[in-house]
Parts: sequence; structure tokens; C-alpha cells
Amino acid sequence: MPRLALFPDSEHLLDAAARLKGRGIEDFTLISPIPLEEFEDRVGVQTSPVKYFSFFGGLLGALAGFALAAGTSVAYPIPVGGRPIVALPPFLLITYEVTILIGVVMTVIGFFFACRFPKLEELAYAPEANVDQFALVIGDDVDEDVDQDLRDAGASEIRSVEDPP
Amino acid sequence: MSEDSINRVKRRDFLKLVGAGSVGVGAGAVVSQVSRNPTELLIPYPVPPEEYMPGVDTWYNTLCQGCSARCGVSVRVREGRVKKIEGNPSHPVSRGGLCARGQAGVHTLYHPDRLTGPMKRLDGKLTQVSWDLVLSHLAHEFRQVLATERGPGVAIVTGSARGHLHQLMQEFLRTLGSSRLITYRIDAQHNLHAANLRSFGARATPYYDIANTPYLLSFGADFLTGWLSPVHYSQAFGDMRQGDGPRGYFVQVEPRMSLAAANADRWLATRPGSEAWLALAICHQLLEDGVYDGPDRNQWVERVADYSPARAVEPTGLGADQIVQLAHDFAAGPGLAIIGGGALHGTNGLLAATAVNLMNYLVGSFDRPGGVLANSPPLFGPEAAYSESPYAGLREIVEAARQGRLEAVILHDVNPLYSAPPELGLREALESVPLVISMSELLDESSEVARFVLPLDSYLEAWGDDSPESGVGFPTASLAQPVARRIHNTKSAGDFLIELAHRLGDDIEEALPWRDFQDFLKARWDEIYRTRAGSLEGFDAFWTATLQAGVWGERSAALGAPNTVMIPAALDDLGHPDPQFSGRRAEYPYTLHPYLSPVFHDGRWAHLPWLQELPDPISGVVYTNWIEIHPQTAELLGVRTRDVVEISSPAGSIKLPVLVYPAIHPDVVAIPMGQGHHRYGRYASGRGANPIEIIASRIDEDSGDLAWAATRVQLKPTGERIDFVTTSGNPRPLGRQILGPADGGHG
Amino acid sequence: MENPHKSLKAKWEENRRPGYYQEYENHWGMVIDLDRCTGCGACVTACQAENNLPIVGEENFREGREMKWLRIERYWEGEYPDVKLRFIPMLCQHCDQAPCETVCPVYATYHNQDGLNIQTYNRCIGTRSCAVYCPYEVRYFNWETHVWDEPLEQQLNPDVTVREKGVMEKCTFCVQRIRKVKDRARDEDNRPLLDGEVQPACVQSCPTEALTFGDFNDPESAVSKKKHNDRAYKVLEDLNTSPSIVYLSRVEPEDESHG
Amino acid sequence: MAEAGKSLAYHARHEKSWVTATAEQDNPPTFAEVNEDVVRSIVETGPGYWWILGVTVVLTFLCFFVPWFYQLEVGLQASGMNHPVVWGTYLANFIFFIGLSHSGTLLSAVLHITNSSWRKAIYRSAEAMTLFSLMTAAMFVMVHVGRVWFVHWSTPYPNQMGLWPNFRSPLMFDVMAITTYLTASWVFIYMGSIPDFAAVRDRTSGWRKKFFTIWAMGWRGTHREWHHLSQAYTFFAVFVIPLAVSVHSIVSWDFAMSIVPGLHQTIFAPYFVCGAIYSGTAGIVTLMWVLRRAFKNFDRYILPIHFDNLGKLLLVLSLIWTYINICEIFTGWYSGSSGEMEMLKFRMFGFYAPLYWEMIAFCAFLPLLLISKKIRRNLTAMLWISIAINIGMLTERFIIVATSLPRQYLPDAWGFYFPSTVEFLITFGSFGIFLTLFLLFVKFVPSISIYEVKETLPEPRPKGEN
Repeated sequence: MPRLALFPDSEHLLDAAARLKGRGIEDFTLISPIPLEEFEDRVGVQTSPVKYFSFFGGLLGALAGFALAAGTSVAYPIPVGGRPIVALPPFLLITYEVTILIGVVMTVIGFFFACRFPKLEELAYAPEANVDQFALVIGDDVDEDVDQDLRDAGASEIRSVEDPP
Repeated sequence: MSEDSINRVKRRDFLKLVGAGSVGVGAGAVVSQVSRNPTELLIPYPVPPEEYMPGVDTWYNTLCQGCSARCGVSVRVREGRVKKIEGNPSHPVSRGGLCARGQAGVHTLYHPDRLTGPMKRLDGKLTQVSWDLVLSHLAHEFRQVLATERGPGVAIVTGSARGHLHQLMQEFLRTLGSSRLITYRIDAQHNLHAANLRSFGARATPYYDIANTPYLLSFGADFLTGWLSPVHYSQAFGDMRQGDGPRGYFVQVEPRMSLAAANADRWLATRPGSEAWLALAICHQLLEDGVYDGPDRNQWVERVADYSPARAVEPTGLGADQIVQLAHDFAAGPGLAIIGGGALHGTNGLLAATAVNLMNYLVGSFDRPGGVLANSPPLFGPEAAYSESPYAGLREIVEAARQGRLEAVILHDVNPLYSAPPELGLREALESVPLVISMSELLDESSEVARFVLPLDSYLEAWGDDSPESGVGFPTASLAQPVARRIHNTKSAGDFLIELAHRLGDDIEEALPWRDFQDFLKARWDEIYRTRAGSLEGFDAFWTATLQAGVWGERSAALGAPNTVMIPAALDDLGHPDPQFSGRRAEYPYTLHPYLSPVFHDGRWAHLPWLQELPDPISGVVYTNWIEIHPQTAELLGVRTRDVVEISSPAGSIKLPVLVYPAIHPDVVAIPMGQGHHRYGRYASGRGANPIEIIASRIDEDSGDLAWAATRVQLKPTGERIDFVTTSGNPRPLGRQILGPADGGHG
Repeated sequence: MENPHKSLKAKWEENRRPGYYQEYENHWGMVIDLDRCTGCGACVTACQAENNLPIVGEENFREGREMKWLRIERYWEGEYPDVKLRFIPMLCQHCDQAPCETVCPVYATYHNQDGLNIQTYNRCIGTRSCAVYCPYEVRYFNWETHVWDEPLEQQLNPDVTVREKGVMEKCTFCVQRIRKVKDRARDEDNRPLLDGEVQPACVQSCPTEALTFGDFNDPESAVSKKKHNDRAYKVLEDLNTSPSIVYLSRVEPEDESHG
Repeated sequence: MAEAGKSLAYHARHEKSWVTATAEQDNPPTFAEVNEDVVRSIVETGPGYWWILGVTVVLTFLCFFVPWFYQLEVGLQASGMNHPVVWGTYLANFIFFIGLSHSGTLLSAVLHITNSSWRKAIYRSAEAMTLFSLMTAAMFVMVHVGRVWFVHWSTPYPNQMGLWPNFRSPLMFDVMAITTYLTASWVFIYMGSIPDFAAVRDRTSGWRKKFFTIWAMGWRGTHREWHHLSQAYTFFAVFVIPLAVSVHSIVSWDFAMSIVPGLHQTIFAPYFVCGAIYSGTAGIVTLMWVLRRAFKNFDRYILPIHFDNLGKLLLVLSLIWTYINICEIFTGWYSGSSGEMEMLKFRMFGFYAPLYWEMIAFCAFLPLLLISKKIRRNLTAMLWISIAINIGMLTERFIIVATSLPRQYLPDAWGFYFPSTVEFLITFGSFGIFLTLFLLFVKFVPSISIYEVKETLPEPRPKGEN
């Protein structure tokens, strides 16, 4: 049976998280109304794939942008104003804009991918944890005596929930 | 020069003519058939002329009627519709060029306000009737006139009839026993013709070889827009400037800068009407300098004795040294002097013109390239232009009408109630005439007094011919042919007169036996063919060839041999060079200088939208006219451009917006003619004012011609403003290297 | 790819070649002799007649919305009595380095195989940028769909499109005439064009022959010869638009020699 | 970045430095109150709102769409434009609204990166402003072109004439830049709102619940989600700042790439960017003032200190703006070219001189008042100053067009331009479009960022500890 512990503030929450980590328990989920800035100091390093999406998105954009501008001009060579068919300065501007466009879009995709959005299945959740409470969820594979640690860490309440963390 | 004037056919244009479509002769064959309005049909011919081919241009050569120059034009016709008019490259007058008026001529055919059928005045209102009714009615009235021996009371006033149409009218009147055929147009150069007649004793306008003259001295002659033959002399101007020879120097003398003056190397603003004085003074100086030493020298010396440059200073407003300098340059040229515009239409116009002839004579500019070339008289056409002044004729008509001696007046393509000074009293006169017939293309001022208004063909629908009055140095004659089908129920003047004659029957019908005007033309041209062009085999070949070329010229013929020695008596009994003016200076401080608008000329084509939309070359104004006054005059009156002033002369008053004009003599105010129509189609009606309305009916006593530059006026600011439109933004180049790298300095 | 040190002109020459078409056949241009031009305005009306320019009416003139592909500009110099009036016909200069072409987002104006600056009406979306970018102000916009009073429309030239509202238009050097002559030359077993065989309406009508039209690519053509006249200059040359219209400045003789 | 972010929140909760202005109040709102206040702003709709919305929509229709359709019918003769002034009010407005859009980017991106946490209460609505002024600007493109029914030809696809657009054209730069900018700011505002959508989801019912459930994408606020969000958000900021700069540079190049005296200015890009941020910031001040009035308790989040800070920013921007203006005039005068001189003469002493000097007064001199803290903290004063600045900026855009084009190289072709009634109406109506969009926005998106505000508040203490 997965359990959800509520904490009054992030101090206690992070404390509890740290204890679990000490016990070698990794797969817990913290739910908080605000970003937990001190998570990395107190619990451990987090990684996110988003930056790769942004980077390669930008790269892709740059290529696509220039290809669009230059490619179409070469495919339909129409001399205007005595400018070269492939005129670098203006095309670099196009490149620049498309870089940003695709970069931004890829970042969103990256974010959604990383968060597995949209989430369709039900997961353990406590609405108050989105207001002023801080919650910690552990799966049913974690044995009962951990709850004591949570209480010691200052959990105001521990309830068991159906949905997985 | 006159030789190559016809050799200089622009080959490229010729290629265009033959290449871009066939040259046609046939549209005339079917113009007679009037069925449904051809503007609704894709192919407006029941029976197309042979050269007609859908999608292919046909070029018809005919004659432009925009002014009395009668340029030969080539008309582009497609699917039976007139698309464009261009100069006929093989015509010696236009030589492929064409002015704005000529270009706009297309719309005389397609003008939305054209009369669509004959009209009769029934209890005060003009109502459409049929030609048949008109003809039978008129036949009836004329028979009565004849029955009561009052034939001499019939008069025809025409504005444009020349060539054989003019002869036909003479014939017609003669059969009625009348000789009252008057050709009236305000821009007639009668004084010039008269002066030439006086000087040479021959009815011929010489050919002024502007193209090759090293020094051109023009007394108010705006030969670029309104003098004798604008297109021809414009071309000559171009050659004078940048032709093969050295660049000719060009001085224009006139109180107001005309288009010609603007293009002159030097513009001298003289007192209005003082051109005669200046010319005489120059002659005086020339003789003094011994430039001329012919046998008749002494006769001339005594004739111009009183007119020394020193004495000319006061009347002309030029310095004596300037006049002497002019004389020297003129002699050094040796120069060519011409005269026109206001200088020709003062009370001393004839004297001025004669004096100008003398100038040319004294420097030996007769029969010399770049001088005054002998010209042959027109092959046919009105000789009246030389002898009798058109204005005198008009006055005679008024006089006759007052005495009730007039039975009928036919106004043909003339609008005297617009183009003659009201002071003449023509309106009252015509109103007293029992039968007034106005033949015009659309309702104009004169049709208001007419009992019958008969719709005329556009010149693009009618037959005609002409022999250029100003001439090109050798005898030529041009044919005008219909280039498109009639689009309304109209007739040409010739056809009308002949049909009327037939209705009148017996001896009149015998006198004018021809089927129609085309028939009459052929008969007349047959004479030309027999007497002059026998070389071609068969008249039909000659006729077709002439129709295709649009012109027949007798280049081989020896030039007509007018007497090109001046008759010393020419200057006698010509009165005094001092100009006379209507209106005392004290009361009317400014001299009115009406001028032919570069765009509208005398206003007969003011109804054409393209001309209304053509910015005036000098002011850039469209759709109206204005009064030009000198900046200091403006200051004096406290008016600015667009402020309306009332211009009053002894003869009347009009209101016009001011255009402060930097290039006009302070004593002079100038108004362009051509606008101010009360009734002349939607594009011209109610635009600006007509200066002729305030011109005093004063004549040059020597020639009897109207002196329209001899009226004084006063100006009263009215406080109103008329926001006329000019296309010019800023009038100064601001040193922006626009007119060339050189203009930076004084630009 | 482009050698930066190469002059714009050189680059232009390079790019005068490829297009839909294989090469520039001609480099049409005009020479206007201001010493011959009298400012009479025949060319203006000729242009209006040839190219179906609308009759816009006085109100549009007042609004500054006239449609004249070719206009005569007039400039006053000096003061009375030594006042001068100068004329200069102003029409599309068909620049080789046309600012109007680069700015058009939809290629409605570009350079065609005749070396002409072409306006393609049916591509135009009416941003009017070309008119802003043109320093000669010879591009005219259709502020409305113009109509002709019956039966004036009978005169309309079937070889020229009638433009609708929202479209930019300008002088085309009478491209329809160029086409016509070229077709004819092709039909006459591909003979080369004769110098002066093509004539825009303005050139044709000019009474003083101030305007000359021809192919600058042909060194023997009249225009190519006149181009070397020492009076030759181009308007606003320093803007580096390299116009195809060469003006010959008016001669101003020293008045000392003459009265 | 996360580092900086951390230290910020750290301060926020422990040291209570100046940035925690929201918390400095005597009784700062609690976490729960924040949720309540914001949710209330969405769910509770008084009659006042409906009135305003109704009037706005009607006015927008009458003043914008009716005149526009009329113009479509009769053609652009409905405008006051002519030759040579073929660009007019429409283009001026286009540029003005693009400028206005730079507010959001500034607050959400620039200030995000520079850790100015006072932005947190207001950046959401600022971003909305960005989005909506961009949309309004886009409308003006439609109004401006002669044949709007073909405007799609300027988008990159091979159209029925087998043509791609001309990427060498400054106008195409615009198309690309503005498309990108629209996308980016939309994404930006959506991403930032996801946690708040979730918050509202939890506190609403009925169709709203469904609506916000969908938009929240199943956000729970787990430590992983928070981490990904902050990462993504940071990258957005990095992308969007140069984008914003490039957008208004490019818009300025529509002018600067021409050779018209008065438009052909090297300095235009920085000039426009600065001007854009300037008017954008002023726009935010106005907006904050309105929000503060419109919603209950918002005065607990939008505080004088926010006005104070923006005031300082405005002061700096006005100085830069003035400097660039002087440069422009000086270079024009120093060139000595007749073209530039005549244009300057016309601009400063011609028909539109009053407008010019009004612009100088509003944008160069008036903001100097902001040097005094009193005024910066005086909300009413700030409101009027900010409005004045935006009037001045609108004028500036107009003057650039209306005084340069009539004075070009060929004096004979000089002209004049005065907007027509239709142009006046459409200009007025366009603000209606903007307002309508914004009124809808506040009902569908939390106009204050719940979680970011919370970050600046002290956490609730467990019972017995305080």
C-alpha cells in the first residue's frame, strides 16, 4: 500500500527525504506548492533531459532556417535588386529566427517528455500539497518502519493511498 | 531642309506600321451602315473591311483635327475600336511625332457626353428627332428663303472646315446666292498671313526653318504649343538644339514666360504690345550698322528713321544697349525672327509682323537654310485666311443680323459664344436670326441659341482632306478617312450639306450632284491626280496609295515661287507702333495677357478627360485655370496663390484664383484660354473662367483682326479661395543634382 | 560564396544571368535629352493612352492619388527677370539595383529577361513597400478600382491589364510592345531586333525626339552611343541604384556672348 | 541558473531581504490566501466585468471591424494615404503594438535571469500583454495591405504561382520574426502557468475543472516536475531575450533598409528596441495599476515597490531614448545633405511640429520626474506618466512615417499626409481588440503567478513552532 506523508513546510519535507535517502530508499516523490530550491543540497543531484532538446532544437532550427531561405531561392532563382541569389546577410536573419522558433518548440516538447505529460493515469496526490502543505509519497515496496522516520522528520500525517507515487 | 523634312521618315516607325498590323483603307466602306450601337458588339462590323482580322492591329492613316496644323496621324484600330493615335511617320507635318492634344483625340470618338442624334428645339427644349425630319424641315425653310430671294441671308460659320469641305460649303452657299462663309477661331494667325501678303505680295506663309537657324528671335510666338504647326516646329526646335549642326541660340521676347520662353536660352520681358517697337528699333539698328546694303536700303532707312533704339527704351522697357545687343546678335547669327501670340494680336499686330519680316529681310534670312524659306501656296483650301480677317467676318454677321438681313446661320464645329468676346454682341445677334443650326459633337455654349443641334461625326468617323496652311516647303495634300464605324446617329458636315442640297432639289441639286462627301472628295482629288500626279497609273491606284500613306506630296515639284523680296510699301500706312488698349491705365492698371493654353489650345478640346488630367506644363495645375500675377503685384494686392480675385475690364469681369507667377512682367496679368466652359460635357463644364469673356471687342485697324491682347484690367481680391490642384510639390530643386551634375551651383 | 571586395555592380553583372530564363537578352534603357525636351507633356498623355491609366478625377489629384506612370517635373531657378524654368520627365528608372525589388516579400516586382524592372500585378498584395523604397517616387498604387465612363472603356488597350484596387503599378517601358516586336522578330526566322524597332509610347510620340529607347547591351544602338555624351548623367546616381535611364543635361550657354 | 534561483528563494524565506517586498507587509498573505485570491479573480465575476467586456466588444466591432470592412469594399482610398506617403497610421500602429509587446519579454525573461523577484507578482499579466499586443499588431498588417485576401502569399509555402516568398525582403524578416515571437510568447505564458492551472484545477468544479484539468496536463508539483520546469523556463528566457531584441530591430529595418531620408538611419535598430522596451514598461505600469484596482486583495501582491522599480527603469530608458534622438538629429544635420535637412525641418517645424514636441515633452522631459522616489511611489502619478509615455511613443511611430515620406529626394514629388476618419477609428478600435483579449485572459488564466508569489512568502510554520 503506497503511503503519503504530509509536512508543514519544506524544511521537514527535505529532512524526511534525506533520511529516506540515508536508508537507501530512492524512489520517493516529493510534492510541493513551490519549487524546492534546496533539494540538491539536502537530498541529491537532479538531472533533466530538457537541455538536450533545447540544444538540438536550436541546431535543427539553424539548419532548417538556412535551408528554407537558401533552398527556395536556389530552386526559384529570381534576380531582385541586383542582390545575389543566395544573399548571406538576410538569410542569416531568417536562420536566426527559425533557430529560436524550433529551439523553443523543442524545449516544450522536451519538458513534456521529461514530465511524461500529459499524465493520463491516476497518481498519488494530495490537493493541499498544492496549497500550503508539503507531501512525500512512497510506494508499497517500502516497509512499514520507514513511517517512523517520517514521523520523526515531522510528518503531520501519514495516510495510505491507492494510486502509485 | 524642306527637302529632307519628308525624307526624315523614321524608319523604325515605318517598320512598326507595316509590322504591327496592316495599313488599312477600308473602314470608310462600312461606316455608312448604322445598326446597333457597335460598342456592344465584339466585332462591330456586319461587313468587315478586308484588312480586318480579330486580334490584329490595323493602322489607318488620317488627319488630326486638334488644331489648324493638321498633323498626319496613324490610328491603331483593333476589333474595330480605336485604341491609339500616333504621329504618321511618313507625313511631312508631324513626321511621326504627336502632341498631347493629338493623343487625346481618341476621346472625341468615345466621349460619354457626345450627341447621339439630331435635336430640334421644341418650345424652348431640345428634343431628339430623326435626321429625316430635320432634313425635310430644313429643306422646307431654305426653300422659303430662296423663294423670297433672301438666299444671301444664309451664312455658315465654321471653326475647322478646311480643304475641300470648305470648298463644298462655298459651293453650297454660292448656290443659295450667299458668300457668307466665315472661318472663325481665336487662334487664327490672320495678321501673320496678312503681313506676309503685304510683304511678299503672295498668298503664302513662308516656311520658317527653325531647325537650322543659328539664332532664333521669337516675338511671343509659342511655336512649341500654339503657333502654326506645333508638332512640326517642336521637332525643328529639337533639331536646332541637338541636331547635326551647331546648337542654335534662342531668345524669346514676350511679357509672360510661355512654354517656348521657358525653353529659350534667354527670355526678355518686354512691355505688352511693344514688340512692334522693338522690331522696328532692331531694323533701325541693323540699317545703321550697315548690315543691309541692298538697292532699296534707303527706302527702308527713311521708313524706320523714327524708331531708334534710344526711343524704343520707353515703350519696350528694355535698355538701349540691350536692343543694340539684340540687333548685333541677330545680324551676327544671322538670325531668324518669328512672331505670334500676344505680339500678333495687339492693335499693332500687323505692323509688328511686317516689321519682323523686315528684320529677316535685312539680315538676308530669306531663301536661306535656317531662315525664311519660300513656300508654295496650299494646293487647295481657304484663301480667305490671307485676305479677309475672320473676326471682320464675324462682325459683319452681327451687323447683318442687327439689320435683320440674316435668314439662317449654320454654326459648324465652332463655338463663337465661347470663343468670341461677348462685347461683340453675337449672342443677341444670333437670337434675332430666325434659323440657327449648330453642328457640333456635343452640346456647347453656342447650341443654346440654336433651333437645330445636329450631331457631327468625330473626325475619326468622317472623310476629309487638307493642304497644310503653314506648309512644309512643297505642295502636299493629306486625306482623312473614317477609321471606325459611327457609334452614334451622327453625320459629317459634308454629307449633311449634300443631302440637304438633294432635298432642296432642282438647280441646287445639280450644283451639288455628288452621292456623298466621299464622292465629292474623289471628284476633287481626281483633278489633283490629272493635273499633278499623272505618273501613277489610274486614279484608284493614286487614291488607295494616298489613303494608305495618308498624304500625297509633290516633292519633285519646283517650290512655289513667291516674291521673296520685300515690297517696300509693306510698311506704309500701318499706323504707329504704340499699342492701344481698352481701359484707361488709371482705372485698369494691368494689361491682360490671354494666351493659348499649352494643353487646351483655344479650348475646343477642353472636354477631353485626358487633357483635363494633363498637368499644365508650366504650373502643373489640372482641371481648371487661373490668373498669373507677378509676386510684387500679389504683394500689392495682398493675395497669395489660390486667393480668388475679381478681374474686371471695360468689357466685363470674371473671378479666378491667383497663381503667383515668378516669370511675368509686373504690369501684366496672364490667363490661359481653353477653360471656363459653361456647358461642354462633364469634364469641362464649370471649370475655371474664360478670359475671352472680358476681352474688349477691339480690332487691329490695319487688318481688322481681333486684338485680344489689347485689354486692360483691374484686380479686386474677393477673400474667397479656390483650392486648385497642382501636381508640383516643391518648385525649387534645392541643389539636389536632379537636373544634372551641373545644377548644384545655382539649383 | 561572394567575394566581398567585388563591387555591387560586378555582383549584379553576375546575377544578371540566371532566372526562370537562361540569360538576359537585352538591357533596355532610355536616354532623355533635356536640351530637346520642352516639357509639353505629349509623352504623359501617350503613356496614359497606351497603358490604360485611369481617369482619376480632380478629387484624386487633390488627394495626391493621380496615376501617371510618366510625369514631368518642373523646377524654377533664379528670380525675375532672370528666372529659369527647367523640366525633367520622371518615370521608372528600371534600376539594375532596384531597392523596390528587394523589399517585395512576394516577388511581385523583379528583373525579367529583358533587364526590365517588372511589376506583376497578380502577385502584388499591396504592402506598398516598393513605393516607399523607390527614391524616384514613380510607383503608383491603386487606391480604388477605377472605372471608365461609358463608352470610354472602348479605347482600352487589349494588350495591357486593367489593374484592380490594392495593386501597385508603374512604367513598364511598354513591355507589351517589346513582346510584340520580339514575337515578330522570332516569326521572321529569329532575325535580330533592329535598333529603334521597339518604341514605348512616350518615345514614339515625343515631338522633339528628346527620348530615345534602345538596348544598352548592343554597343551600336543609339542609346549606347548617346550614353557616352559628356552631358550624360543619372538622377540620384549617388544612391547607387544604377538606373537604366540616362539623362543628357540641358546646355546652359554663357549669356555674355549673347544679348 | 538554478544556483541563483536557489539563493533567491533561500533569501526569500530566511533573510527577508528587500526583494521579499510582498512578505514585508505587516501581515503578509499566507499560501492559502494566495490561492484563494487568485482563484477568486477567476471564478468570481461581478457585473462590472460584464459591462466593461460588453462595451469593449461593441466598440471594437463598431470602430475597428466596420471601418475595416468599409475599407475592404472601397479600397485604401478610405485612408488618408497618397503618393508619396504610401505608408501611414496603420504601419505606425503596427510598430507601436510590436513595441508594447516587449514588456512581457522584459519582465519574464530579463528580470527572471537577473533574479529581480519583484517581477513575480506581475509578469504573468505582462506576458499576456506581449501576446495580445502582438496579435493586435498582426491585425494591423491585415489592415495595411492592399489585398489582404492574398496576404498568405507572404508566408513560406509554394503558393499557387509556384513561388516561395522573397527571403531577401525585410518584410519577410518581419513575417518570420513575428511568427516566432508569437509562438514563443504563447509557449512562455502557457508553460509558466501550468502549476497554477493545477492549483486552480484543485479548487474549482464544473466546466472550469475540466478546462483547467486539461491545461494542467496532470501537474502534481513533484520535485522532478519542478526541476524540469525551471530548466525549461530558463532556456526560454535565454531564447526569448535575443528574440525580442531581434524582432524590433527587424521591424526597424523595414524603415532603415529603405533610402528615404529620415527612415534610412543606422541607429534605428537600437532606437526601436529601446523605444519598444520603454513603451512596454510604461504599459506594464498602467496594467499593474489597473489590476491592483480590479481585483480584491491584489494590492497585497502588487506593491508600491514594484512601481518604484519600474519607475527607475523608465527613467533610465527615457534617458537612452533621448540620447538616441539627439544622435539622430545630429547625424542628419551633420550630413548636411539637403534631403536630411529638409526632412528634419519639416519634422521639427512643419505641420506636425506640435506632435513632435509633444513627443519630446512626454518621452524625454516628463519621465525626468521619476528621479524623485516620492513620485515613483505615488501610484496615480505613475499611472499618468506611464500613459503619457505611451501616447508619446505612439506619436513617435506616427511622426517617423508621416514626416519622412512627404519629404523625399525629388522636391517636385513632395506631398503631405493626414489620416482619414477611417484610420482614426481603426486606431481607436485596435485598443478595443487588445482590451477584449485581455478581459478574456483574466478569466481563463491566473493573472498572478501563484507559485512564484508563494516563493517570496514565508512558509507556513508548523503549529507550536511560532
